Amino acid sequence: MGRRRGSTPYLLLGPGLAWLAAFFLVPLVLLAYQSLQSGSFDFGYQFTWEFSNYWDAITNYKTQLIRSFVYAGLATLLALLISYPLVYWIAFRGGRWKNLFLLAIIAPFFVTYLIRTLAWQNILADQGMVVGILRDLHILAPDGRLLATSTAVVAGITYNFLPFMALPLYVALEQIDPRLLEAAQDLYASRLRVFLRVTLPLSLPGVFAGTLLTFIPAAGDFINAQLLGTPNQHMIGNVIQSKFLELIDYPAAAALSFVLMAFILVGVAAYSRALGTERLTG
Amino acid sequence: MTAVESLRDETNVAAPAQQADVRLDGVTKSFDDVVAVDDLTVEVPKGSFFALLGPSGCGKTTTLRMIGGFEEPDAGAIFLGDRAVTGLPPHKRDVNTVFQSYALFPHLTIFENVAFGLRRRRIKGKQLAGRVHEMLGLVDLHGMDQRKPRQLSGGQQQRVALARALVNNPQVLLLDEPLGALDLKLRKQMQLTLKQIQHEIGITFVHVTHDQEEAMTMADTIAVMNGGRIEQLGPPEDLYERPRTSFVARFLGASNLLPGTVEENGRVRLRSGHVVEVSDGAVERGTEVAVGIRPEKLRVGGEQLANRLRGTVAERSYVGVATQYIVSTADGTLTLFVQNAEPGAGSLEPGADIDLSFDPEAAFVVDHTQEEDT
Amino acid sequence: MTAVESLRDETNVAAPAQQADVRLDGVTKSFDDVVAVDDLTVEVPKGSFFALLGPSGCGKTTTLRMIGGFEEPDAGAIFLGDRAVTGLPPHKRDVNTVFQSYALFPHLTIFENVAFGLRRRRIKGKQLAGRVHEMLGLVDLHGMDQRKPRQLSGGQQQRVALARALVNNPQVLLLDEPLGALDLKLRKQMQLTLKQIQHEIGITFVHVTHDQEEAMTMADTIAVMNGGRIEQLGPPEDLYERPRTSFVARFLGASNLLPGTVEENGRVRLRSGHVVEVSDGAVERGTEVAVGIRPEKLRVGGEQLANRLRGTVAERSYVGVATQYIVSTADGTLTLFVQNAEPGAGSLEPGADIDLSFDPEAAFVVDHTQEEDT
Amino acid sequence: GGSDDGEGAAGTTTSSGQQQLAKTLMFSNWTLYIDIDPKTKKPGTLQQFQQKTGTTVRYFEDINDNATYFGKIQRPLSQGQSIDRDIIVLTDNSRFPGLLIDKGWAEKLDKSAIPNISNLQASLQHPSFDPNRDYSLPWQSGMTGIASNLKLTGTPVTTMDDLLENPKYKGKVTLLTEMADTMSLVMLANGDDPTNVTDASFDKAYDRIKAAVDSGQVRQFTGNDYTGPLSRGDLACCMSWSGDVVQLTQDNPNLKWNLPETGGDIWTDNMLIPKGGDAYTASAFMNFVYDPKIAAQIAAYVTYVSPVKGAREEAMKIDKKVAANTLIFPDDETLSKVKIFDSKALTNQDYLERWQTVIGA
Amino acid sequence: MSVAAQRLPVAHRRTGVWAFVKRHFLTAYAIGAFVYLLLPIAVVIAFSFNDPKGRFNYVWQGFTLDNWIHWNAVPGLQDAVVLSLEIALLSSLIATALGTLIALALVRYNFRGRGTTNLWIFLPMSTPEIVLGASLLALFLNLHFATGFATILIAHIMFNISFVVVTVKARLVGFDVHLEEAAMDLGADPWTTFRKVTLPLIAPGILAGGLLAFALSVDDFVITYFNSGSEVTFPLFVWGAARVGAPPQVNVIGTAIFVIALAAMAANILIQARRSKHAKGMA
Ligand SMILES: Nc1ncnc2c1ncn2[C@@H]1O[C@H](COP(=O)(O)OP(=O)(O)OP(=O)(O)O)[C@@H](O)[C@H]1O
Ligand SMILES: Nc1ncnc2c1ncn2[C@@H]1O[C@H](COP(=O)(O)OP(=O)(O)OP(=O)(O)O)[C@@H](O)[C@H]1O
Ligand SMILES: [Mg+2]
Ligand SMILES: [Mg+2]
Repeated sequence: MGRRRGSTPYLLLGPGLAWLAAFFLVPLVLLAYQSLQSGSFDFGYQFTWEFSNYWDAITNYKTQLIRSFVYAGLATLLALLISYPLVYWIAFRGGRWKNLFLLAIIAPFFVTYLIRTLAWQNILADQGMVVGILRDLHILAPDGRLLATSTAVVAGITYNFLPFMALPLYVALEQIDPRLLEAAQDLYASRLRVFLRVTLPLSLPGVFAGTLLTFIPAAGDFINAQLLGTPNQHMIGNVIQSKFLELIDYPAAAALSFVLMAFILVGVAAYSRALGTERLTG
Repeated sequence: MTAVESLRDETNVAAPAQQADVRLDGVTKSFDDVVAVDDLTVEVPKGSFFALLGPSGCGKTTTLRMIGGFEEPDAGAIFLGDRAVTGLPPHKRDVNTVFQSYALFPHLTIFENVAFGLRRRRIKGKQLAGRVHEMLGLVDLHGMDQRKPRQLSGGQQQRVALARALVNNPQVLLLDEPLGALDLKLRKQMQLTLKQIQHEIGITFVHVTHDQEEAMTMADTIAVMNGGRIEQLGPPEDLYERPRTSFVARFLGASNLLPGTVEENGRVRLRSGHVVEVSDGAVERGTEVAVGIRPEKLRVGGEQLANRLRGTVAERSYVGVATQYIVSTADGTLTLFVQNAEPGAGSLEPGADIDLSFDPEAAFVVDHTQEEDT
Repeated sequence: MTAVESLRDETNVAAPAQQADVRLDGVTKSFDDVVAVDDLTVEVPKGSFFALLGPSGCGKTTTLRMIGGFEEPDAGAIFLGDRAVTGLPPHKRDVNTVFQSYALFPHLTIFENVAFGLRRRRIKGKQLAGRVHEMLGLVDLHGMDQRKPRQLSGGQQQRVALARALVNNPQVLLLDEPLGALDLKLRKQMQLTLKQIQHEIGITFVHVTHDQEEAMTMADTIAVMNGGRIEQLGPPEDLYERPRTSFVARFLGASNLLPGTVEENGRVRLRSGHVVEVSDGAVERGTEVAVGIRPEKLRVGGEQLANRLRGTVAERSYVGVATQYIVSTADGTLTLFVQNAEPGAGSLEPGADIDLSFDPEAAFVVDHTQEEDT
Repeated sequence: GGSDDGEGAAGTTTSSGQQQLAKTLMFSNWTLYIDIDPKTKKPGTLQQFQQKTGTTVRYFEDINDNATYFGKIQRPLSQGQSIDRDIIVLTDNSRFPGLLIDKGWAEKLDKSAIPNISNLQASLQHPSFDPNRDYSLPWQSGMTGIASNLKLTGTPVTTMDDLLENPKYKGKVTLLTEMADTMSLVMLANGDDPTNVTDASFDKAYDRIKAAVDSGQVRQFTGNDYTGPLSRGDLACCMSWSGDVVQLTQDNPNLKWNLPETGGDIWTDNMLIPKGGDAYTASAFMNFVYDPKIAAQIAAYVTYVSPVKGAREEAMKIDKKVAANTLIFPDDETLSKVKIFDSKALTNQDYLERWQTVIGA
Repeated sequence: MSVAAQRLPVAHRRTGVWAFVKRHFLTAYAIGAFVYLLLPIAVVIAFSFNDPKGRFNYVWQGFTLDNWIHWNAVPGLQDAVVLSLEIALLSSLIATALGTLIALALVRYNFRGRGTTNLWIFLPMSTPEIVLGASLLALFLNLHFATGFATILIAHIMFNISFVVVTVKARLVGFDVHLEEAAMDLGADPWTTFRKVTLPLIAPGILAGGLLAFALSVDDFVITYFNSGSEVTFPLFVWGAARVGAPPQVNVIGTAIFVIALAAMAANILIQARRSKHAKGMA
């Protein structure tokens, strides 16, 4: 890990962090300033250290906050379960086509979100084949549906954030030395054991990165809930959206954003401690 | 997996697996253009210590890897006991390997590395810790059990690899240069440990080593490989005293090979015209051969022995136990060692004339044509 | 990087770097709790062949890594030539290393691996290819230049590592067990190659090896390390003939150490009460010492020598060149080798009584207390 | 103001007091919301305007949501900065056209330059956010009514009661996200007046909608993303906009649109001149598109309701089928049944917040 | 090989169905997963051949090639796509460069504020898009910085960096430092070492990061919308068009990008394969 000190690390960080400082930190400060304002759009906002904005944000939108984290958590878990075997296959069986498969994973992003979702709506339509089968299998009630349900929202998030899980996972899996897997097998580890005791631990950095890249943006997502959910599935992102655009209540929107960020950061810190990858990921 | 199922059945009919030994039957393995192992057939009796010797790149590791189940032979079959294991995954073979590249688990402590195999067999708690620490003791790694592999020196890592395999008392232990990174003292110590374990538990060892003394002192049987094939196989003394090919002769310790023609049984006329007696006479008259004689079997002066050679000292160098002389004769340059303990061992200056003699018993004959192939 | 700047200046004032040799001055390095190298001070004369011997984990690699610039010493200074290089990054040191773990570039072909250093020096085209292929020839790796490292056997990889370092003709070459994975024959061949290169280009070699014969035959100076310190340093013969500590005595080949007390100069009374003569008498009367004698210096029977011992044969084993006897005497068990070429070498059965004798000249005295620390 | 290259921006007054047209007119509109000349693949109307006046129109399709677009332009406007537009188009079922005017971020029209204003449909002449059309003129209009998929409903659904309470359609119904659209229809169904909202009438409608949501009768609140599910048959019936259904029926004849018996809502996309825009040139352009010929040409292409009287007759000459379509050229009887939602209600923060909670955000 | 051929059948004769399934389970799964991933694309492709009479491309009406022949019939669509691709390429390239450097610093060096930096990296990801986009716009306005191509690019780079950093870090952890030491030992300065050894070995990580960045950029709506000035990217166009319909050309373009990208990648792979074979041939 960290070896030579001196100016080098700062030189490396320099350009990137400068960029973030200029185009993320500064706006963030404006945002913070806004989050402490009071007043209304019609009569203008004044800066009054209005901490109550934060309090309101937390108290009034507990449900949406919790819902966001639950949905994001579920989606992250699903994404992990779905993509791990896939990228495992790519990493160890992909041969020279590895990169092609990687590209295929992000390919859905080439047609924009709306089109993707329209396509899904087509596939999962109440009258569609999928739903039909599920109904025949009595997984769905005869009048049951997939669209406009929590299932749909979580599924939508899962699908749309899958690449953010898959690619980091791949990155970590791809550099595992196969000789270690051989050694494990030599020591009587069944395929499952090899996976649990060697492959998985060695891929933890990837799991760590993947889960964060999925969970964090997912927690702030609003579009899936809007297009695939009913009013009862709306997440904190939708609230912020409507506060900002429809109600033009900028302080509230800003305060909510900071609340969300705070929760996420705390989560990240705790998570990395728990997973012990702080050490790993440096 | 294909074979696995079928094997399950087989094992039912097969004899109990205890009497396991290793048998390779016409095994061949090539990597794209390279033929690493070439129609290899060999049998390792149960509980024996089998050493695999051979030049770098001759296919030793590949052979072990096939026995361990990490490579599928292109052709031929491998048996553990009476059981054909071709296609059986490594974890289903009661075989452990000390890998040439160690392959220690970087994310696990030394303790967990060694404990790995035991845990797979549901050994837990005190018993586990006991065996692991005992084994770490045997390889002189007390108190390092909480370190990670990268915090160990090369030799220490190698010993962890050794411990990790030994601790499981498998039926067959495959060692790919398990002691290569250890100093002489430690190596001797480990050799003893291995021998003990073998006697106590009767493990079958297949041992790849570059240290000929190691092979000589430890092995019941030595196989000398060359280019994916076995060149000669037998007990250490035989290989050393009676190499059947010049390759083996040269490979096991320095050899002086004097080209000549078989005159009549027991007699060989060297290039210089000088005739020497040799003990094994089963070579046909007129064949081109080489007479081989080990450096330490050449005596200085000494009329007491049947065969004599004349030459002049070309070089002299000191090698601890003995002094080494390079002597040039009409039949080529010879190497000989003189024990320093002998009176006037190091006395001969380069340039001095020297009389050499050797016992027909000490000489051996190999086919001269093979000389090239090394 | 800070240190680099200051060094730039230094170099200007410093003498031309040609007369490079390696000097370590009170260098210490510890990893958290482990002291790997402990206040080490040693000087390697330019163009000399310096061998570093020592038990596994004694700090050899760490020492090399500090010379190479991969580890910063916690204390002390390192000089290449007259130039203090502490803090100088590796690529600014005209030193090349053969890593114990090879560290070949997995993504580059063998050719590119070897060419790496040359390319950094802007050597191109024919010249580059020429030198690379020449070097691959020297290490017997013709025609493998387009393979990737993982497609090579262990020994082949090691040779690539060797070639990769050698091809650059650096001022100082650090070799961390460069021949450990090679068979005797190839190892000897490589040893010669190294020696040649050293003579031709006058490179300074710092050579870590576990093969004592290798150290003995190749090195001008040998340093025996133990627990991060240098135990004894000197020319091979000295270390072998006159080890100063029992550790060195034991470490360099088997030694028989007989505990006793100094009677008067030149005489030592062993535990059994038996008195033996020894040549070096500079030990004070009454001190507890051990009399050391190399196995091959013990003669069977032979009234011709001053010191005699009685014992019975406990074990006999065959080690190619000679027969090894373990003999138990009143003063402990002794090991001795008898050349098989000698008349009746292997004749003594276990249990038989045996008379041993040795020349005072052949014996040495080490402080007995140190016996424990091994 | 004016074009971004700054030249000939604001209409300048010559010595004679005669006003001059700017060289370029910056026009922001919704995507695919103007007629396209099949030959040049460029907006025909704009080309004709250029040929006629020499003013090139730089046309931006950068509006795709009222709220979002307002969120984007409000900051420069509030800082007194120009947004480099002479005309923008905002919908009056949202609060934003009103907001723009109240905030004084809109330029007055130069009515002297718009004689054709007389062609404006009567029903659209006095919206409460701009009673005298001093700041805004309709671009296109649309009616909010009920669309049914006859496959599922059999007969057209004609009452909000069916929509909100009929269990037959449970979970197969969507309402519109825009408060104005949904509220006005429900209020009409309640017998209240959407053009003049009272707390009482709002509460009544609000409770009724909330009940429908909680019972699961209402599946979603949508923008025009009801179109997919509707035409695929996931929805039995839903609140929808006339213009969409015009398009949908071409692919799916089972779709039927009609105003609720209790009456519907008409919304209008209004052309406005943001502060710093060139009022004179903008007005001249508005006048141009209020020529029935041009209006007909646009309406025939975008198939929304044209606010221009006489456009229908002109359309006859272009495309009889279109002209006959009462969804594009509604008859006066239809027009009499549609109302414009009370804009005061649209700016009532309390109403808005409650609305946002009922639609889920 | 001929020898191998002889005994292969033996192996196969013993192959049970279950064994077969067991062996190919993972592959089967992978195929399944790809189907799941690409199913919507399939629909999109299918509907790019649809022939709707209205402006909504929802229900299958019949097969036609017109949409492909008149792929740029929809005004503004072509420009939007070109703009999107330009932005996506540039932003992912720059963000990947900056992000990789940060990752290197974070994994390889101990310096004051390392822990904080590590956490800070996650902030941009956790900031809701709307507020991020809006406050960035505010910044540009206060600087009187005309919004347009440049501002979109700036924004995209900004939110891409973090994703790259996290991805590349996952690769750098567990990188064998000895290889860099070896390079330095052979006289390579840090930069050369990076170029010749580190870079090739962490390339998969960088590629993955770049792909993520590209995906994010090419698909972003909210942040872009606020800072796009009068520029219209592909997502903006589609969202706008959605109000009055979804022209099949949108599917055509989507399909085209998808196909071209994959084809290019495949070609690249094949070329490399041929090169290496050629190299072997010479040896
Ligand atoms: N990174 C590290 N962290 C902690 N301890 C270390 C580390 N590297 C080496 N050591 C310890 O330092 C001591 C010296 O290590 P070094 O590699 O120099 O030994 P060595 O002489 O090369 O041994 P060998 O002959 O087995 O290679 C060993 O005890 C080792 O356990
Ligand atoms: N993966 C591979 N691809 C191509 N050739 C290989 C591969 N692995 C081994 N070889 C070649 O097969 C031959 C035998 O390799 P192997 O590792 O068995 O040799 P070895 O006897 O173990 O040598 P060493 O003593 O140096 O370890 C070598 O020539 C090697 O180059
Ligand atoms: Mg090997
Ligand atoms: Mg070492």
